[in-house]
Amino acid sequence: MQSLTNRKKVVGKKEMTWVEKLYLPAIFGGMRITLKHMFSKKTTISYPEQTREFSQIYRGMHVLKRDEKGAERCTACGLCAVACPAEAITMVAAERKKGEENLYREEKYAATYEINMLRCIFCGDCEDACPKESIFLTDRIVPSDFERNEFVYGKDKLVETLENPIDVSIRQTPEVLEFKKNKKLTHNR
Amino acid sequence: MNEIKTAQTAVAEKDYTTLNLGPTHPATHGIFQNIVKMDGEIIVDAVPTIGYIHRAFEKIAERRPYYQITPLTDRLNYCSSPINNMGWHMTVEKLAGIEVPKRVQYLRVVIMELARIADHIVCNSVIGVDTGALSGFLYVFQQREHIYEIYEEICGARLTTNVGRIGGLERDFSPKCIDKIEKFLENFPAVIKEFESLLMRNRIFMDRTIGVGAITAERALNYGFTGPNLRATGVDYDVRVMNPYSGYQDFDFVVPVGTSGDTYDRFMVRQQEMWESLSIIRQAMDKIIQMPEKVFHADVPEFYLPPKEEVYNNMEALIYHFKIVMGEVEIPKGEVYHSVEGGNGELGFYLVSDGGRTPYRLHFRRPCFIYYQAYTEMIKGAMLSDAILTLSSLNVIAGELDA
Amino acid sequence: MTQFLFYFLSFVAVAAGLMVITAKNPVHSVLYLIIAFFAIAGHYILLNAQFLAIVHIIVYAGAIMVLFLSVIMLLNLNKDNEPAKSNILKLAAAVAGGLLLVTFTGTLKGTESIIASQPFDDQIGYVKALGKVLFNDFLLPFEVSALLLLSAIIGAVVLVKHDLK
Amino acid sequence: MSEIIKPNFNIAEVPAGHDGPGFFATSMDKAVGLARKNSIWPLPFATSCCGIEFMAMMGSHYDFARFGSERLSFSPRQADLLMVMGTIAKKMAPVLKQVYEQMAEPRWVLSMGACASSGGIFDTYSVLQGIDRIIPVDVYVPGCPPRPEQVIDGILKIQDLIGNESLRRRNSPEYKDMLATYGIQVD
Amino acid sequence: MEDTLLHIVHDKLKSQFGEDIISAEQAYDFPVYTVSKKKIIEIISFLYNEEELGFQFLTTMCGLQFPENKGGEFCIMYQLHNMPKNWRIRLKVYTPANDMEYPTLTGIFSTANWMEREAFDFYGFIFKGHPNLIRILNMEDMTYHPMRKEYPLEDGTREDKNDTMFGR
Amino acid sequence: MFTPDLIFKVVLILSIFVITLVIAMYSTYGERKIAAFMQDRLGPNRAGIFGILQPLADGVKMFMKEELIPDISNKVLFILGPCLAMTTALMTSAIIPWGSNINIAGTDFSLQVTDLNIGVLYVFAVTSIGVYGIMIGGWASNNKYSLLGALRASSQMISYEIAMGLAIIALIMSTGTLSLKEISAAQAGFHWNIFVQPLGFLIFIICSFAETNRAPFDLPECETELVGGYHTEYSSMKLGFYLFAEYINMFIASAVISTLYFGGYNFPFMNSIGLSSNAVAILGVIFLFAKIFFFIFFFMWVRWTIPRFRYDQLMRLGWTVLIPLAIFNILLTGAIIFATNN
Repeated sequence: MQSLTNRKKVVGKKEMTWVEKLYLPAIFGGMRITLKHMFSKKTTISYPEQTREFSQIYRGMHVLKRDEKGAERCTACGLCAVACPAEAITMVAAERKKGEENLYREEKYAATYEINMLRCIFCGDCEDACPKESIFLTDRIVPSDFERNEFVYGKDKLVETLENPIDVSIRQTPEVLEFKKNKKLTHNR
Repeated sequence: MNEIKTAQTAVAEKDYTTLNLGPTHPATHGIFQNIVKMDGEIIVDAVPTIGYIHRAFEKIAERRPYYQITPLTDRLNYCSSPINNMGWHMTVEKLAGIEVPKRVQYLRVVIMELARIADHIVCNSVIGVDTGALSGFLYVFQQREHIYEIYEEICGARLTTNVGRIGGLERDFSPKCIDKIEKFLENFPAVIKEFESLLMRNRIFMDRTIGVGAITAERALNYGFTGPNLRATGVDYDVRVMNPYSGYQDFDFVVPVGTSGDTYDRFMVRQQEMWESLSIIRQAMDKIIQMPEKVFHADVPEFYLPPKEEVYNNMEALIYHFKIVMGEVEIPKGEVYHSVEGGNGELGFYLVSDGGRTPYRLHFRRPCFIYYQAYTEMIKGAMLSDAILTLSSLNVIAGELDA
Repeated sequence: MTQFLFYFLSFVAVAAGLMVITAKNPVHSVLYLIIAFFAIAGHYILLNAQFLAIVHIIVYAGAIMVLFLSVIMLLNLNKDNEPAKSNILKLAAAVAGGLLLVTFTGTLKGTESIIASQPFDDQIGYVKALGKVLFNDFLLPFEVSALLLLSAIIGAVVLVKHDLK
Repeated sequence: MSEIIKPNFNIAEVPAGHDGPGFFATSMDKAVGLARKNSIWPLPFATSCCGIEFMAMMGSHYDFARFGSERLSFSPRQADLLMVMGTIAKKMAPVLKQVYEQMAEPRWVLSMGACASSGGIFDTYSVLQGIDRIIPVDVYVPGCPPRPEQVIDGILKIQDLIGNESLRRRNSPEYKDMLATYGIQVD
Repeated sequence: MEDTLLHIVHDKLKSQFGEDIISAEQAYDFPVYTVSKKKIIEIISFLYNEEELGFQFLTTMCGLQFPENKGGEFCIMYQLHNMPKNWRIRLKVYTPANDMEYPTLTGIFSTANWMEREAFDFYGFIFKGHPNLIRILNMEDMTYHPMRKEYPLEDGTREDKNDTMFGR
Repeated sequence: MFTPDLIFKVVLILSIFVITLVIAMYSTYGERKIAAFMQDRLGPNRAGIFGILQPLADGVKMFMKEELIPDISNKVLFILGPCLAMTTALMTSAIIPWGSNINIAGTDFSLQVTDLNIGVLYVFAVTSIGVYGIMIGGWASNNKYSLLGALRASSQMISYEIAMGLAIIALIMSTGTLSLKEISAAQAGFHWNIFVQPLGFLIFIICSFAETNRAPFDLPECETELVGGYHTEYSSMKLGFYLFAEYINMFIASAVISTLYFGGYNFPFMNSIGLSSNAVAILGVIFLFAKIFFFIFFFMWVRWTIPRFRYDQLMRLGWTVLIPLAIFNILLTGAIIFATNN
């Protein structure tokens, strides 16, 4: 067949020189390499004791953020559930009652919010879909467990605690961060 | 039944051994079954059965909005997920007529070429493992970990990346990520050289691979081969050159081809392609550095999610946001085919849209599915060990095979 | 002690030999034959012929029987599927076996006096003694058989080379 | 004997056979458990993406060998831990069950990744919605695919389980009943 | 007369097969020809053998279903490639739901073997003359053709989701 | 009845037995550690400090594992297989001279269980029947992979035995004896046979790789092709026996190589440094073990470096390269002996 492009380059020389036919030079060459590695620095990270550096934008366990005042941001709009390709998110919405303003930011909130971590594929689409900057994925990993019922994570495991807020600012695109600095910019135009 | 067979009749009938290779045989890496008929150690016939991880991708795709198909494509050829992601995004962009800025194209090229390297690393090192040389596998896998680190900096995941969106990437390369790419470009050549010197000119390896699982260019084309496996037969068909996408026409690289389409050629072609990929990444990085920063998506508010803060404050952005997430974007009617050069060959997306929320029909042209059917022909008359090497050098990825 | 060993080994050899021909499964036959060989090797050692014993094991148990076994395994004769033989075949086998027996007894009868007349030399089985005999008294037959073996090896090599295109 | 050690993990809502006399360890049990947990030979039942991540786990950065587990035994007879990694389609399910049945006791099962554990995104006609429908699973590892760190966590959990298991558990009627619920014959 | 690929191929086909070429259109970068079913093998072998055309590579083929399109509910799409010239075309062949029989393409392209099996598996197309037309991806004992629009995607045994409020 | 000689022999046999088992056990550990280090990993390090208890853990686990005997297999042969493999592996250690004579209370004791005047042939005979364990086990498993493994093992071993034997013949020609003791003694100091028979050594070591089923000749059990090869169907301690036998074989092969070609317990300047004969004997034992360990390491080093052969290539290498080479080596040796004697 004629050449389809003008960039063809034949690789794969198959003739062995007589030295190569002797087996031994290549074998000794290989053995030299393995021996060299024997004394090189080991790359292993002993996991439970040492942890490998995670990227800050790693898509691990979810968190439901609170706002600056400590109220839950989620308004149970259901966009994350719709955006979830695994259909792993379920929630039940409820009206905010009087006196709960410090608990929930909007009038509607998620009474229950469950993610089935065994279904979840950690694609980050829920994070993209959330209009309220409520759900984020974090660089924590979801621990393994013995029973499958344990993996339906409710609000008790998902909502960040007041004492121990989780910083997710780095996850947002530079564009968002820029935007936050300069409110006059509008999207894309 | 009382079957009495004397030695003479057994010989006369050629009493073949039937061996069941798979579905859990260690060499079938993914999962497929080959019922192999053998005369001693020579394979007389093979009957492949596939579908052991059939997951109904094409059916799911008819039920999911466009952006939710990206995670699906991850799981096609999971050794090079980003290529699939990008291919899918480009298909939708082609359908919707979205022009992507040059810088985004180059960023995509960097990601795709990294994925190609990762894919070829898996394939070639597994050839090494199947010949019994395990150490090389572990040397190059360390480098693959560095590729994963880069992915992680780009999108936050290691294997199933779900990287990018329709219209661009979700975020720009961070400085840390660029550092890591530079470091990778610096370190990788030495490792790959070492790997090559472990295997490439080792006579045992050459004896094992030369002439094994060979296929002629004619048969390969008739069987629909693409990618490295076709190039090993001497046909320089490469989608990146023939139908350039994502700015591949701006890069200078050669298309390595083999001569006889055997395992050694496939190995060499993949090996050389890694070098070419490295050079493409180098060129792309040089180009990216000269371009204005912070351009990482096309200016298409109706397809590309607006920044969160704006959603909260701006009515127009909010509407777009809801529309995009609900999948109610305005997609034109029509049918489009777009192909990219995946790790194993031409990965095509044939998309029929009726203007609705989801694709009306999405067909994946999965290179593995297409060329794996030649396997029977390729191993006839070979030995059992050859069959296994041929299989690993074809790099059949079960996810792509069965979809 | 020696006598006891002799009887034990003889018993093993005969029993194993019988099992060889009665076992239904050819693989079992081969295994019994190997046991018989070992018993015979034991006899050699009792006769102080260590060299012969070891060579016997190497050649018969270690090489020939391995080949037998692998051929039988390859032919997949591992089921108890020995075909029923016709009566004529059985008769022919009995006649042949009987003739062989007659031949053996005849030979043994003739050799009896020779063995008795020779004084027993406890060095006879040693390599050195053997070598001396081979290279002095039987030089020509030895060299001829060596040549034969060499040509066999060369033949084998050539046969393997033949596969190489 | 006498000394009764409570397992240090939560055994709430365990299916039948996971509790009962099986979970109390004597000192002999502990010694054997210690040996067993440091010598887990996995059978990688790798079907898809998770298999690639398993390779990463075998790789130098994570080095599964540290736990004494680098000796993969592809023969089910020799394996201790069945690691199911990747989608199990309904076509594959009988094969998986057969492999499990061929394994010698004691055997454990680790279900790695969303697909194996629950079907993941593949809620489709062709995919088994979780391998625990056909074989008992000891530890689930979430993620799609899980990071090697998560898998190592899962292995550590399996080690806990092994270390605390009584030698009698596998002969107990509870265990046999549990297997019977999966339709697995015990002889 | 225009000089585009669409027209070059169309003219050749039209002059050879006339009425069997039902329509031709350009869909993005692909010329698409709808052709009649009874001549499909002749058309493809003509495209394969004709000197100037030389479409000797079957990129892909797949089944499609359009339940609303009465009289042409099912369709098979063939995508051909002339590598040296880098020409690509698509052929579409419609068929009514009560006639799922197609001639097989395995005589021309070996690669069509599994593709046709896949189409059979998914939609139930019958390829006459196919050497081994059995299910390829799904289980042998499956009773329906799952890709047809009327069958559900879901397994149906899933217990862990609640669709009521999301309209999924 | 209980002469000091007999007591010493019993002690020697027991200690050799124990040492062999311990070395085989720790070879598994060593193999895993060496492989790890060659691959930039750490290797087993959880069982005990640095993972030193790893072999124990493996052993206990295997003992406690359920015994599975496939229904259709021949039970007696199925059990006989691993036993034979283990026995034949251990048999060779009887004639290896572990050191020169040691003097206790005025009596000389030989550090060798028995000195056969045909020692080399004995080694050879034991190796040649070593294959039965694998063959019987592989056949009795009634599994096609096992059977293929067994067949590969048998043909491989027979083919390489020939080259091995021819290589030894050249060695015997130059040493003039079949006794391992005498061969060792003749290499006193630094007169090692490797300098006399370099080509023979090369052939011999390649053949020992094949005879011990080690990479690149590990075809009978290569994982990627035959799952587990001949031991696919084995579980529990029977599998342990097979794996163990492989390491014992490796240890014995290293010992034989050291004895035949690397001076055995001899070390350079052993007679000129002026130590007592007992000290020299003990040092000799240490040196012998050092050599053995080096060769065990070498076996592992090769395994983790190079790819394996294909079945027919392996046969071709044996028949068309090694056997002619070995014959040539015999001719060469003969010529040299002829030339030097005249």
